[in-house]
Amino acid sequence: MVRVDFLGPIQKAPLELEITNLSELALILQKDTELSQWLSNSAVALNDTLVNSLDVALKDGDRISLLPPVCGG
Amino acid sequence: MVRVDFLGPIQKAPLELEITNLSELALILQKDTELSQWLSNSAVALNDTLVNSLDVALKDGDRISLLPPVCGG
Amino acid sequence: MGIESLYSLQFVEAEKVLSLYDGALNVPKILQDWYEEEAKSNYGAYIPFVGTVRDEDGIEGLSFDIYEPILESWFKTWQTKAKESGAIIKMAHSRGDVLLHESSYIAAVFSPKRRVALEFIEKFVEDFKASAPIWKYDLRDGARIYALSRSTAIQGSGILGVKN
Amino acid sequence: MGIESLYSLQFVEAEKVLSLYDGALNVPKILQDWYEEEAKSNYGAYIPFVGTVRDEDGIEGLSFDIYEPILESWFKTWQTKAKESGAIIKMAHSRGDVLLHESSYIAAVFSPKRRVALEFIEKFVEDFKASAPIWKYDLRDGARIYALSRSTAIQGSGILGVKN
Repeated sequence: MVRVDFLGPIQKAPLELEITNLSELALILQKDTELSQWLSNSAVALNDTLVNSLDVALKDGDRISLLPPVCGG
Repeated sequence: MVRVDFLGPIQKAPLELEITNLSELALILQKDTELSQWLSNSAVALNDTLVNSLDVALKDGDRISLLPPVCGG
Repeated sequence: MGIESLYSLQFVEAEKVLSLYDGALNVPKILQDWYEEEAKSNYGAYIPFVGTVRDEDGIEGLSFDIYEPILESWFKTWQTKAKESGAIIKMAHSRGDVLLHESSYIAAVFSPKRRVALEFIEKFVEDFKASAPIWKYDLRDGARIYALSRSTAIQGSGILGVKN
Repeated sequence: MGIESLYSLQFVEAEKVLSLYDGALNVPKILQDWYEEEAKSNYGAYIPFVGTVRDEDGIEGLSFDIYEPILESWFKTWQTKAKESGAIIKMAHSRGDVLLHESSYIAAVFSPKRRVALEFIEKFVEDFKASAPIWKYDLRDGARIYALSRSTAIQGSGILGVKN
């Protein structure tokens, strides 16, 4: 099971998904209309490390986070 | 009479001179061996405003200052 | 000292220099604490950057969410970069609501020489704005409104939105 | 208000933001006073630069001479430049002796936005080093030794040394 967290202003409860890579996650999330404004501008972290490509394998217990545009300070 | 002050590390008492321009002052100071290390690296102010050229007339009561290399902070 | 003690020492050090507070920062106290912590460290330059909530566009204040695990790893990368230049960085940020004319952010660089400090504070603050996982909301009529138009997508964003 | 009162008001304002002290600066107090003075001015960024005496080359401390009339006019020129960008600058400097790990210099920029403040503090501090009429001496065995090799000739220097 892979857990997906939506951070900051994305008002969405975490998901628990049976997936093995990020491309599968992209397909699932693209079907969710709630997320349409967020997928194109959010960064993705795997176990709290940012990733730059969908070419990433996932294993049981992994945690994915979606980070929408930031503005600290 | 024009007063000439030597600022900061230049260990020299002020002069009172009867001069009418900065070129005259240059000739006088260049004869002073105490000043040989300072003339080429000091800035010159007339009545507390920096001047960039010797082409400046002086009148009675004017004040000249020599400012050697600076290092604040 | 064994490897474990060394590791925990570094961890404590990293904790101390990144401080998160609920609500507004006590700016004079933080600036003083940091100054005194480094009073004998032989740094010649100390440059804090203080960010304060401006009264503009009719807001009542700002509010912040922080994702701490990634903020800490981002900060440690900068701390490593600073150490390579003989400098250190300290940072404080608010969680939750910060009202008008209160301060929500302080970053500071200490370094032996001024050039390194001047260059670091600028690069650090700019990367902080572009990369630190903190989300800002305007407070209006008691509600939190995400400040999307003033926010920046983190580098590499959008990979999940690309259709195959 | 007549012209005279307006003039004296501006004069008082210029005085307040350039402060000279005998001996070391009380850094926490100055940083706090400046922060509180501008607490309601709606500046979003406050960047102080603090210069501290380093223990190096066996010195016991530093000592400073200041020529105040030209320092004030130099500072007013910068204040005018800052105001054109909606910013203000404050500065404090020591006269006389400042010992190891004590601080002799603080410059600070306040501005509505961070970019202006980051750019101003850097330009101001660099021009301060190159132009402000302040002379630095190393303290060694109780004597003051002019720090010529670390000093910079003010732009336009040398006109009196040119032989005809």
